[in-house]
Amino acid sequence: MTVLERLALAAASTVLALCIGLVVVAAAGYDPVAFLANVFEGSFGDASATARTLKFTTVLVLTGVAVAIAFRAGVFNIGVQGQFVVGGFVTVVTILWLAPMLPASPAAGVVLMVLGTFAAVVAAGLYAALPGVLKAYAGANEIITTIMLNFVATGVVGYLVEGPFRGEGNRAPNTARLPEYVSLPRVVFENPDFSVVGFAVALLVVALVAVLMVRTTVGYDMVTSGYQQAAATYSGVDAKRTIVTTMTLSGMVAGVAGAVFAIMIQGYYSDPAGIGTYGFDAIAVSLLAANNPLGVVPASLLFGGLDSAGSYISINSDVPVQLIDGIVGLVVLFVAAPELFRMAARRTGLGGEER
Amino acid sequence: MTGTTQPPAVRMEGITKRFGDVVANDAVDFTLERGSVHALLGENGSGKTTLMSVLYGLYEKDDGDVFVDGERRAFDSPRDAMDAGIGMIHQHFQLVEPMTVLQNVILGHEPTDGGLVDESSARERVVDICRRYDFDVDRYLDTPVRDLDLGARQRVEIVKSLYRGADVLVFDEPTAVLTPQEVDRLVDVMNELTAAGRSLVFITHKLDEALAVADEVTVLRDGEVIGTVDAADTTEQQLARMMVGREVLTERRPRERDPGPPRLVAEGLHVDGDRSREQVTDVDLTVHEGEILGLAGVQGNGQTELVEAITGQRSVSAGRIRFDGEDITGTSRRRRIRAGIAYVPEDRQTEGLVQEYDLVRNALLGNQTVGQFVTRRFVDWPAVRDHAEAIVTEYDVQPPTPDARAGSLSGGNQQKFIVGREIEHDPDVMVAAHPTRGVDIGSIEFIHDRLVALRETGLAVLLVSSKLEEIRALSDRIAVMYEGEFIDVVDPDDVTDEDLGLLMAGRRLDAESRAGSETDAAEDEVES
Amino acid sequence: MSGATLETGERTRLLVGGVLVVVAIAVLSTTVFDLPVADILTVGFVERLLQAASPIALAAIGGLYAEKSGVFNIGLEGFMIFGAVTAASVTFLLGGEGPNQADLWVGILGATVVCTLFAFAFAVLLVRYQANQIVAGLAVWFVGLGFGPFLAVLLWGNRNSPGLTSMNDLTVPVLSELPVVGPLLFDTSPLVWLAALVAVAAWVVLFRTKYGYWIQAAGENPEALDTAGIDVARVRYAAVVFSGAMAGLGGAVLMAHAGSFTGTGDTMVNGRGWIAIVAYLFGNYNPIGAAAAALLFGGLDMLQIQFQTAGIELPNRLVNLFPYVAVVVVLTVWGSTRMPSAVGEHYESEE
Amino acid sequence: LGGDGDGNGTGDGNGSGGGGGETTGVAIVSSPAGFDDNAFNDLALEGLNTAAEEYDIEINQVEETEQAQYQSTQANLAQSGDYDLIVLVSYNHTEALTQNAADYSDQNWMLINDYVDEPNVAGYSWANHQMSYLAGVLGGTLTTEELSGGGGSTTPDDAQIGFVGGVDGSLINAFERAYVAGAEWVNSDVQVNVGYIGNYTDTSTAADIASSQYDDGADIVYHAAAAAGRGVFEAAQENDRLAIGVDADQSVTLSDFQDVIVGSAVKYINEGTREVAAAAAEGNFESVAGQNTLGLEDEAVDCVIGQAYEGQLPDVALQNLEDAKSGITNGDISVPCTASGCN
Ligand SMILES: Nc1ncnc2c1ncn2[C@@H]1O[C@H](COP(=O)(O)OP(=O)(O)OP(=O)(O)O)[C@@H](O)[C@H]1O
Ligand SMILES: Nc1ncnc2c1ncn2[C@@H]1O[C@H](COP(=O)(O)OP(=O)(O)OP(=O)(O)O)[C@@H](O)[C@H]1O
Ligand SMILES: [Mg+2]
Ligand SMILES: [Mg+2]
Repeated sequence: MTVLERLALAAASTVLALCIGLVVVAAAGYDPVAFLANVFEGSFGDASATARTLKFTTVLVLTGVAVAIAFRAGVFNIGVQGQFVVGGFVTVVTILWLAPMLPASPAAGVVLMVLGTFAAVVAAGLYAALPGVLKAYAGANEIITTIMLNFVATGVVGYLVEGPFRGEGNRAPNTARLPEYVSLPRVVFENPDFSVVGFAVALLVVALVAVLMVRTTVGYDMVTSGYQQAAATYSGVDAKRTIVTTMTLSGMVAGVAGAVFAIMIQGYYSDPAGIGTYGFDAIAVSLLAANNPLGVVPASLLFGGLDSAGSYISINSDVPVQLIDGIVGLVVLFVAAPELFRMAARRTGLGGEER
Repeated sequence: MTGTTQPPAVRMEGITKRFGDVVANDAVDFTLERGSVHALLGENGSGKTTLMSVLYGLYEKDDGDVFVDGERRAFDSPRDAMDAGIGMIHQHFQLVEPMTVLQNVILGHEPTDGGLVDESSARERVVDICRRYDFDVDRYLDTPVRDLDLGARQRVEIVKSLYRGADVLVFDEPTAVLTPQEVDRLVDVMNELTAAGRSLVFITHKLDEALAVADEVTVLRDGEVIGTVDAADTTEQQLARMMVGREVLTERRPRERDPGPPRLVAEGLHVDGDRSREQVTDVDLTVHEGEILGLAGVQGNGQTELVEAITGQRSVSAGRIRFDGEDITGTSRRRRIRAGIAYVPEDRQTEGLVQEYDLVRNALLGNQTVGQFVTRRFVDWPAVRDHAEAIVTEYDVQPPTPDARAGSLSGGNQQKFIVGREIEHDPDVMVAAHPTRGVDIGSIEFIHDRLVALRETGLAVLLVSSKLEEIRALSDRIAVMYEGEFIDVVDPDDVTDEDLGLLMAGRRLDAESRAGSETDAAEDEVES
Repeated sequence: MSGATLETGERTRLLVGGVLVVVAIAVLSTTVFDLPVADILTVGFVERLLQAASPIALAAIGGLYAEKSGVFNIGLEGFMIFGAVTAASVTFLLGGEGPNQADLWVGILGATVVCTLFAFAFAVLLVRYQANQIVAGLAVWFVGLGFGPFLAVLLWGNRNSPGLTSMNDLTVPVLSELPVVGPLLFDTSPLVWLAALVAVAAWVVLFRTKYGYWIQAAGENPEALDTAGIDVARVRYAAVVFSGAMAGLGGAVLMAHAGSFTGTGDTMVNGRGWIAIVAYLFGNYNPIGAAAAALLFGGLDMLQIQFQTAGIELPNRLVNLFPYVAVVVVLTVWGSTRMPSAVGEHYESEE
Repeated sequence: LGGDGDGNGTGDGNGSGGGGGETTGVAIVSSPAGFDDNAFNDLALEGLNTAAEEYDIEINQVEETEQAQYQSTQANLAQSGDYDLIVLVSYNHTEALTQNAADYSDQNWMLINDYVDEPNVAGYSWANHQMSYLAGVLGGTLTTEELSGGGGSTTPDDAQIGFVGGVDGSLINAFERAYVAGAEWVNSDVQVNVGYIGNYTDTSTAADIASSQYDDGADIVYHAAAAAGRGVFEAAQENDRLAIGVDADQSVTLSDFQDVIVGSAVKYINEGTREVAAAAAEGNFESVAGQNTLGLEDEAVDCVIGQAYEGQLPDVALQNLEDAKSGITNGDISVPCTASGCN
């Protein structure tokens, strides 16, 4: 599928899902025109909406790339959500632990963020390596183990946030807040929970992963394993090690996602049961992007925009938020079926070549 | 056009089938007389499979007519074709591996009793068929297909077609994966079938088989019919000329220099197969510099496992492997590649090439650690591309562009690319498993030339093949494997084909050696 | 026995292993915490276990059929949500806030029918339009999480339904008087029986009828089925539609046992669809095995509750994770499951 | 952006408010549990609606279930300048509000269940522990009383009751500990089964836990599990036992279960939000700003008798409740835990 086709697909899916959504909106007695206007205003209507969209996009890009790495290599890491949670939690805990050892200064902030992110990368990488090892050396189906480990991560981190790691004097099950100076600078956008630096980090990770996949033998070995395991083995790739490597890399990127979420968006850590399903949404993002790290960026922008519109609509309209969740679900559903649009295009003579 | 009173079993007229720009069949005429065997010959990609797939309702033809028993028919699906009495034994078997033989045979035509599948009446019918044509399939009806070897699977396919009441049977390269003994059995089966009034189409690359079995032979080239001849009135040379437009001979290629010191040595090797059953038992093997060691044997007697052990894809349960004196028993596949052991794999589709990659990316397969293409783990794609272009040109891969997707190439062209890539790898040892399987004659000759050239430059070559003439033509020594052991190592000049056949069947030559005697080898193949 | 029941030995080992784990944990903890086993393994415990397992078993059997035919339906959770909400809606529309048992049965039936229709649309996307199965399945989950509660809001102005009615136990006279077995089998929800019946029927169909053969072939080697003259797409349609219907039924059963629909948070389905997937993988694609695995998970969950009731002080959030950890451990220790080889691959027969 | 909501009175220009410039804008942001929880989100909203009957108030109901978004949601609402009061349900908002209360110092906030030390914040907490203690007193008394008025009955010969909580964390632990203490105050031999669901939505699991406790001999089960608590009532009906509701008088809000709900531990969150909304409408937010913990003294929490059991309960139960209340208010009884949880 060409890039152009992918873009067309994303657009068509969104439009179709929105149309269905509008029908439902109208049928339920709300104003569809106002709803549609809200979708656009809420995603890119003004600087604040754009920042909100980019905030969601940043996290989705990272989790999306994490998924893409694994899927590309034929390993179904459905556990990005859990790795993301582990990463974010470890970031906060690490920074809180190290902060007293350094003088409070912006420079220390940078050091702490780097160390926190590094800890997240290690922790989430290890957490992802576990199902990798289990798959490689014990044959445990990674789809199941990673789904299970999502529950485990949420439960354990939830327990830790509630108990041992609850910030002092906190009524809510939250960790303590990160020190004031541990935050990304606000440039261009004023929003407290979005920084262009975070977005840049996400893009940097994309670039690194793209280079890794296309330019290096590690990437070649992984992608080859994904396409055809037997051929990879034939060419000297150690299948088991590659599974572990893949899962680890995927988890490491999920860890970065967790760190960015913790530092840029939240500034502390809370019960992960209430944290968005970025790791699941990432699967849709990655597949829309054909598991191509570069494609993840525009795909995330689409889903980030929808999420952002959702937030906006919940503030500025009476339409129940569940409806927006449902519409996002529909977008995902249609994105999953490009053939639907290809056939439609062919039938209406709009193009789309025979396969 | 025909003078017979009976209409032909099948008559195809002006069949045209295109895949995009490729014209796979170009106004092909083809007639299959009742009770006869009609061989279909042609180089790789000449359109044989396509033509038969049209007949079987798998492909929709772009033009032309199909007549069965004189009636004009159009099959939308294999089911239609089947109902009209046409069965096809595919090049790639259409079997469901985890299901039993019986379930596979009756799939889609299950007799039922009160809603449930009536396995006992199905069993009766299948046993009946097996008895009639003297198949051994009835002995393993309850074995899952995945536990069968290729020969047995093929017989299951045949029984399946017969069970469905096929009157016309299309065999697509049935002998490509069979041992000489199995080929003999297949020929017997075909004779039984025609004797019972069935009509057969026999696609093959092997001219002698075509002449031995067929009544008529049709040769295709580039999707067009070159001609149809009576088998009785023609020769191999003539057919070969029709196929490629020149004469081809497989003649003995004795070496021109003496072999050097041993390069690849295995001592007391024991290797387990997939189901952790020992498949290689106490094998000693030495391949010298400047020598081709041929490895003959009925498929499933441990050749695959031995080769995989040597190339580093399978671990060894006991014994040593040495390369230039160095113990490489425990080293990884990658280290062995780097050490210079090249390998043309048995299964080009799943091992030798990544189907979804273009040839550029396939050119890097196995070369991931070669300094020419990779510096500190970074791939130099332009260099890889140059390399792929060189292979494509040198080895006459069609289409002649490295940008073609590997999966879009015909089998023979895939094989040429793999052979080219492995040879260009500049190896010290070449392990070639069935390097010419499914390859057209012109390419066979080319590949043979290359292997011989490798030997002459001092490489140690281990050649595994189920084609006896190939083994005999190329090998300096022939090791025959039987039930995981080297039953004998012989000089090709000292043995006849019959001798080799006997060895492969497990008879030692010093025992009574009567060619063509009954063997019990086949009975053991099921369990492997 | 049928050769199509794959690696029978392995599967049996897996299940026996699982059951042993549960029993071992139960016995071990009762000794560690010095509690009489009888306090933990009560009749009520088994009764609840059966009820808890029924919806999971139904959804698992559905998912198993889809996957056996080569289509991975990870949208079970979504279908269960739809099943639960439509069962509640239909029951409510028929009987208002005081529906009777007949209304509830019609509700369950209605939910199954509606989910059958949804599943058909889903199957069209998957089979005809070759949708990516993982994404489409996740999408069904998202759509269910969104539109399920949305429907409730439209109907009741609230994501939770009002109290409707729950399924009455089916009491067989005389037999229900039997000790232990009586209350378990002859004084229990008819839906438990329904689930058991479905499991057995699904096993027979899959391994003893031609449709079952076709489903297996469609998932292992669709080309073989196609060349045998069976329309692979139709087989897959049937299997996917069945999976949606069963998951919907499972959701409806869940609702019928609870007596109302809860649509806040992750809804009342709350991950049971995911557990259903694990259940059939655990049961190695055998309907009976899947049902047994559902019992296992129901058992783990209820065991955990029994522990709490018995006053064993454990950090509940961690204890709740036990089934998930158990899955990982058992999968690791007792080996792997083999997916049908053509799962996720689209098949297009040349026309 | 326009004038950052300089107090009340300037809620102009935005759409519907045709009737003069007097309209008071109030936004309420849900907790992660969302509205329709039959618990504090709904109750908080109800109080605003009550206030709206009296004053010219326009309510914007914002549901946001992801805690990480509260910072931007709050900020967006504050930035819009449309609201004289923003009500934040649950302590999940605390961290975000710590930032925003200072950043938007002209905006008035109400935070339910927690407090942020800024002049523009009204923090309201309810003494969950006190009402749970009373629930414990009710349960502890009734378990040894002959009672079979409605749908359920007790076994007077043994003193055993149950508790079903939502998420096992300090918030709900406070309910549990106080409940147990209340029961033990009545009867030191009482045995209390305790179970946690792990969330606030899974009715089935709630029912299973309650059934398990009834099986074990508990007569009366008190729940603190928001929407999932309905499962406890189902189980009570199924097992012919009794239950105690939470937050609101659930024999009214879930009248189907009147027959088994002997009582409910109630807190008048709606009173609190009504009060603050009214203050906002009247322009004297200062009167409610600061930390407000509402308990028995303020008649903000209570344990009420279920609709079907009014006048049906033995006198001793009512007497014990009265004694406990006065004991708590005059300090004779010290209830474990505080409104903010246990430590
Ligand atoms: N499904 C297909 N899609 C596109 N091209 C095809 C397809 N099947 C065959 N072709 C092309 O049609 C031509 C004829 O192929 P076919 O498989 O009939 O050759 P063949 O004579 O059977 O060759 P071989 O001896 O290698 O089996 C080839 O160029 C092949 O690449
Ligand atoms: N660095 C490179 N230099 C030259 N050719 C390259 C390079 N990297 C990849 N190619 C070739 O470019 C093409 C695209 O490669 P790439 O890895 O970007 O695939 P892709 O777009 O991700 O493909 P798909 O999505 O189909 O997997 C292939 O033909 C590959 O062989
Ligand atoms: Mg062919
Ligand atoms: Mg009692």
